[in-house]
Amino acid sequence: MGDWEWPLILFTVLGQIAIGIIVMLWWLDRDRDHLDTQLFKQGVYVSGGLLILALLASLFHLGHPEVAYRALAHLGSSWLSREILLFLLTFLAWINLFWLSRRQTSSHPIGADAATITTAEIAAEGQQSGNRSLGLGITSVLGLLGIASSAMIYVLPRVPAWNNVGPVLFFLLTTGLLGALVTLVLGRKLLHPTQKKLLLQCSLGCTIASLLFYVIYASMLSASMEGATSLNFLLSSPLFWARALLGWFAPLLLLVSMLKNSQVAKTNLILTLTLFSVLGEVLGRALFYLSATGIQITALF
Amino acid sequence: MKLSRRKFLGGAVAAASSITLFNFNLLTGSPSASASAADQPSEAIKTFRNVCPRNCYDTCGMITYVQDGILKKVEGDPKHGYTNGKLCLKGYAYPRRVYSPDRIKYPMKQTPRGSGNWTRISWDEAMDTIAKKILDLKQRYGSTLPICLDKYSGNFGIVHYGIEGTMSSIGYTTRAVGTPCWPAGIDAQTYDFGTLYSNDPEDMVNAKYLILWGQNAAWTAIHSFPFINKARERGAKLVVIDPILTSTASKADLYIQVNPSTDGALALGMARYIIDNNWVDWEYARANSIGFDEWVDYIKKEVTLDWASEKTGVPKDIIMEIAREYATAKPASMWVGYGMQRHTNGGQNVRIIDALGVMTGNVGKSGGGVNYGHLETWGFNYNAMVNAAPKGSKGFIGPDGKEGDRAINMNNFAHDVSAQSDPPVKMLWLACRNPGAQDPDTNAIEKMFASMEFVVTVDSFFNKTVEMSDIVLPATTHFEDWDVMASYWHYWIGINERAIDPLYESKSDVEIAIELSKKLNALEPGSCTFPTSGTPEEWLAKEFNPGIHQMLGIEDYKELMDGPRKANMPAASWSDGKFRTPSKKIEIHCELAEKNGLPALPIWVDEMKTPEKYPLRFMTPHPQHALHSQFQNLDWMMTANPEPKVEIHPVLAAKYGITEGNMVKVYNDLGSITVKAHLTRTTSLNVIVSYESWYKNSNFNVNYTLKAIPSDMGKQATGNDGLAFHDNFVMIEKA
Amino acid sequence: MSKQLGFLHNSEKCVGCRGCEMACKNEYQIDAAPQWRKVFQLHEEDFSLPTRMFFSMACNHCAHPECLRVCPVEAYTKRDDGIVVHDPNRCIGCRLCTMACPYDRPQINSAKKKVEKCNLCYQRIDNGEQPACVAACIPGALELVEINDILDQKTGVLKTLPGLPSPKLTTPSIRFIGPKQGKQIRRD
Amino acid sequence: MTFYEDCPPHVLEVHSQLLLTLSQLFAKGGEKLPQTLIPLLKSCSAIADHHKVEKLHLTNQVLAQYSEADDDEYLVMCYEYNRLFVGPAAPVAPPYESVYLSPDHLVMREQTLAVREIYRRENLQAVGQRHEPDDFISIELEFAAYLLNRIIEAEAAKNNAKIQLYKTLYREFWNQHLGLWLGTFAHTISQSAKHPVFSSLSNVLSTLSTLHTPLNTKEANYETFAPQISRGSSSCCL
Repeated sequence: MGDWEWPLILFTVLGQIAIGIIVMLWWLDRDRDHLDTQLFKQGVYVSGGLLILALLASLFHLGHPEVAYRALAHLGSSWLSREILLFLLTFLAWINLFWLSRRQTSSHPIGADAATITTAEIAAEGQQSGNRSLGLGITSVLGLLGIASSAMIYVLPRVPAWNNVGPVLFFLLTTGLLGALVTLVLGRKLLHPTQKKLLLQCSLGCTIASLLFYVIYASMLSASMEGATSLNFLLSSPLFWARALLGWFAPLLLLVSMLKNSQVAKTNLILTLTLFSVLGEVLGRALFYLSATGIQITALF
Repeated sequence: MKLSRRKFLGGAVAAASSITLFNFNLLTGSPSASASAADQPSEAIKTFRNVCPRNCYDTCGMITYVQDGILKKVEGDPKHGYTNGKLCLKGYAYPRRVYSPDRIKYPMKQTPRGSGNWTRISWDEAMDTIAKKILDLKQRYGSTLPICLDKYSGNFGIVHYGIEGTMSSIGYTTRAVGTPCWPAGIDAQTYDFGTLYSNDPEDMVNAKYLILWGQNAAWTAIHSFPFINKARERGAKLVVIDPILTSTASKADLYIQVNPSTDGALALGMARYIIDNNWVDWEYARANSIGFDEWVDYIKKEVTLDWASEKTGVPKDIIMEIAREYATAKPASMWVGYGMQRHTNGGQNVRIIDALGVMTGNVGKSGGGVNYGHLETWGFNYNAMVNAAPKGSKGFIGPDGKEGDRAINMNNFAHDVSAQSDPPVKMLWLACRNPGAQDPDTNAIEKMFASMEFVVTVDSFFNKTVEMSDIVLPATTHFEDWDVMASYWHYWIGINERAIDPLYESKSDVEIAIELSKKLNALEPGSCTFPTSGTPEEWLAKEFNPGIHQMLGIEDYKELMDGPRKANMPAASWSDGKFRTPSKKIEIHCELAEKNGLPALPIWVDEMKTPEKYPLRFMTPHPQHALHSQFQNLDWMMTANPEPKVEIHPVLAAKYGITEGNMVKVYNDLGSITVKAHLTRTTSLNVIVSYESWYKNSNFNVNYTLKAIPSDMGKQATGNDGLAFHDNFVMIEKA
Repeated sequence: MSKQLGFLHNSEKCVGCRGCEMACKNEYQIDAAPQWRKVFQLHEEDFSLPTRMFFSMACNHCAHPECLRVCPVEAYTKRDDGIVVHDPNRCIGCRLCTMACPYDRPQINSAKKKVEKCNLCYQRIDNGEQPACVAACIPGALELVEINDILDQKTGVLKTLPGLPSPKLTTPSIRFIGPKQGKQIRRD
Repeated sequence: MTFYEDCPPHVLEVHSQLLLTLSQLFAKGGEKLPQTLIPLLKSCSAIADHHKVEKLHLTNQVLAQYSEADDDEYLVMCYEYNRLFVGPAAPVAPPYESVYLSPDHLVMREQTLAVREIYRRENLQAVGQRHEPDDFISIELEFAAYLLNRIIEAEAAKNNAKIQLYKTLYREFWNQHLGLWLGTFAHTISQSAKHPVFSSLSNVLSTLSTLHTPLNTKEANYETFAPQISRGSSSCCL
């Protein structure tokens, strides 16, 4: 059975939120002008802050963080090396975004008088938002690859609970879910209702997928002895049921009711929902590490 | 960061001048510091020859690697033909023993005893306190008899007999006499053959059939395995007879889980079947022994296979099988372990097994023998031991009218010390001995210690005995001593060099004796005869004599520094047929035994009955990670084997609602211990097993439940009967 | 790679004396906690009769070492003779190898915050000596061998024992001669 | 924050005195506390006055209170001293560097050899070399005091080269040895001390240790320390 790996939990969850935000911004930015510049800036800053926090947290996992740079040495076969590389590239791409966001003029309030905008401004803005979209896209792709690499680290033949598509799937779903919700929180005043709805739908999709895949994943686990041990651990752990409540059932109820009753704008609900989901995912990640049972020597002494 | 030394050091002169300016207390000018040495911070590795001095069959030759005066690692000595360059797990842990911060470092005094209030004292003060106490007792009681020595097997180095010498040199004292481990078997062989004398264990390779009887070599004599294996490769069958399915038994071709204490019945059953089939070596038996036919008659009259089978729990056909095989595979070897004689009929059982060996003509044969142990290679001078009592010393008048030391029973130490009244015992000197952990009835030991006026213990670690002492003196490890070691099993003798300087203020037992002698003589001239000079190596040199030289084929002890030597003796004991009994023959009928109140013949004597109240036999054999209370406290051992366990058969455990890992209380009238359960079918339904040991920071001690019940023999050769360690009965419950 | 060195463990001969375990610690003066080599006692129920049977295991110098694959700093290298060497100077203590090895042989030294493991005494092998554990094995149960088809075709040579992870995971360079049970006359 | 070695000579003198009184306290042991506690109190007061360390003032009050203790109280302190540092039971806080810094917590390890080598560079060696570990706290403290005195001498002689050399040597010795374990040692004492005097002693040691903090944080990590290990370890090891 694994340990309570705080540095890894923080690194993966925070990193995934950070990249999730960028992905969401990129998605919202797919049609020009749809992404509010203020939200872009905020998103980029928050994402960057989280990314830095995540990278710092990861250092605490190491026995010798002062030589963490060496982790880049084994790209040939180590997913950890690849993860670090991709996260560093993501960070570089983020610096580009940061630079873009510093240069971005404030966007106009929704419904501003179009006549006051000169053609030059339009051209400049078009250029800007083109760069922005490209920047967001590159960061998103690198980030998602980084997350996939993160997940691939855990795809170890020794650990049946991890040695499948599960880690990649769950890491990406966390990215989508928390990315969407945090973006929603950031843009609670800046997003169009339709955009909000989209983000909520995305969250709902991710949550449902997460629950469904988890059920399938759990049934897969029981196939191996070690997997079954993991499963037993999970089902008998109060943490797991807290995770299920916070991360699946409560958000599902909230999301369905919010979407049904068009309460997309209610800040309190958004905050509550995000808090639940973040807690649920953190617990889920903790359990991911805790429940890992490796194939091992079984002997008397 | 690296400094160039020459820049700021004008050499020794500059340093010397600086020393005059600064008042050093702990540092001093370094004579060795020269420019050339400065570039070579580390010395080359030096090797030394050592011998493990523990109470163990194997007495391994060791090579010790030392650099800069620090012991770096140990290895087996490849020149040692029995241990062949290999050590056991305990041997490899020695560096941890030497450099453990737990070691006792200085002489220390406890006030009051048992309080845990210790002050550090100088050697001078320690010796002064002890000497004054000795003189005070001598004055008060008119002799040194109130002083009692308990020394045994903590270090079997020959120079360590200086401990006995320490006592001899102050006068006549009270001595714990005997040996807890093996006396019943020693007497059995003494009655039968005149003494204990086993074949060279390397000769086991010539056996065609091998019975290990109550012997767990895998844990207690691991170096015998290559020889056993060699014999097996040559076709020998290995039979292990033991109440516990040990690691050794698990390797056997045939394992027999005999009822404890019924080994003699099994041997008699075998003898009966051998007689019935006339596989008896009549020629050998009649030519070499007396009383053989008398014994055969007894068997024909009294012993049946059905009886033997019922008694031992071994099916008849198995008794027949091993009887046939043992009698017809010539030669066949038996190794009688010390475990099987720790019963109230243990010595008698060994005598029966001896007779079985004689009956089949396996005694005196290469590849044969009834092998128990020997002391043939121990003919040293015991120079450090033999000191005349000071003039005018008053002694104890023994039953023979001779004046001398007062012997008390080591195996009932607590009781016997307390029982002395004329004069009473007032002071204990303990060295190479930890009765607090190893003696029976720990509660009684605690009480007895509490009644003493003064207790001195020499040891390296803070064990239960040190805990109950007034003064503790730090003992050197064998790496810090000069010594010579012989084995009671193999035929090799090795020298033990001083590989490193004694750590802290530790001293060897002889050095302690010298200090004490100086002090006593200063306080009262002539009060101690122990010599007050001689280097440790000189003391070692004095142990050798022409007999030892000849036995080893050397002219000087220094030749042993090139490697251990094997005694020049025939591979088979008794091959010359010159037995050392009064009759010069094997005494199947032994009048000496009869005189001592024992059966003259090796006939069946009933085992101890299981008391109704305590239906479970609690066996406490030797551990794997320790030798008695040595080794298990070291960090490597505490990692590898962190806690004691009691082995319980699953069916028995179920009866008491005990599952794996439960804490179990094991108790009887004497006391109790609480220990974790391990369920295993390696033991039987009415036997529970826990291995005796001293764990660091633990009061676990199997002897809290152990009564000082004597075994049937031991008095003749060792002064006192042994202990029936394995006739201990208890009850268990889930704690 | 020209060859693959490994261990041949004879459970028939091994009496679980743990000399190899301590000889390894003595050779390198390893701290108390890490056990580069460890003697395991097999479960009693894996045999027809109760017994004390053992195998001794250090790093298996696998043909497909997971430790080497996952290590981000290339602290692990595989020599031409197949020995998987861990270089503590490169190690950053990420512990991924301890998660990946099914035998739990790379172990974190919590004082040094680095992983350590058996390097098959390569410096002794290069000197023509036996590894410390093999040299110390009194019953001759542990051998240094070349793992190859010739060995695998010998009768009695096994690739695994009960209680061990499937060799398919990492192709460990260890072979066994299975424990053999004698006859037992028991009282239960 | 000023470093010890950069202080003016009269301050160095105060520090040197503290190191020496501590050295003497550990060298003479629990039995001689009546003689060693008062000098320690004096040098602690001097340090407290100079550095305005509040914690030390409180500590000094305790020390002052117990330095006037009667014989019985001193005996209690002696027992506690031996329980903590000497034995014969396994001591709680053995006063040897390698017990804290070597991963296996034994004496006579690489740290012992490393300090032996540093002493030797100064043409010095421990009086009890090969019997007593060279990294016994008293020896290390005395050596540190000696280095401070060399700085004072050099200052008096206005020998700049020597001043620099001894300052460097002092810093090196502190950062690689005393500074690395005094804090842990003090902590171990405070965790189990049953007598206020030893809590105070622990405070003095940790204050001594923290007065050097700026240096510690700069260099006292494993990596700077690792080469010491590999240099010190024997060739029979990897």
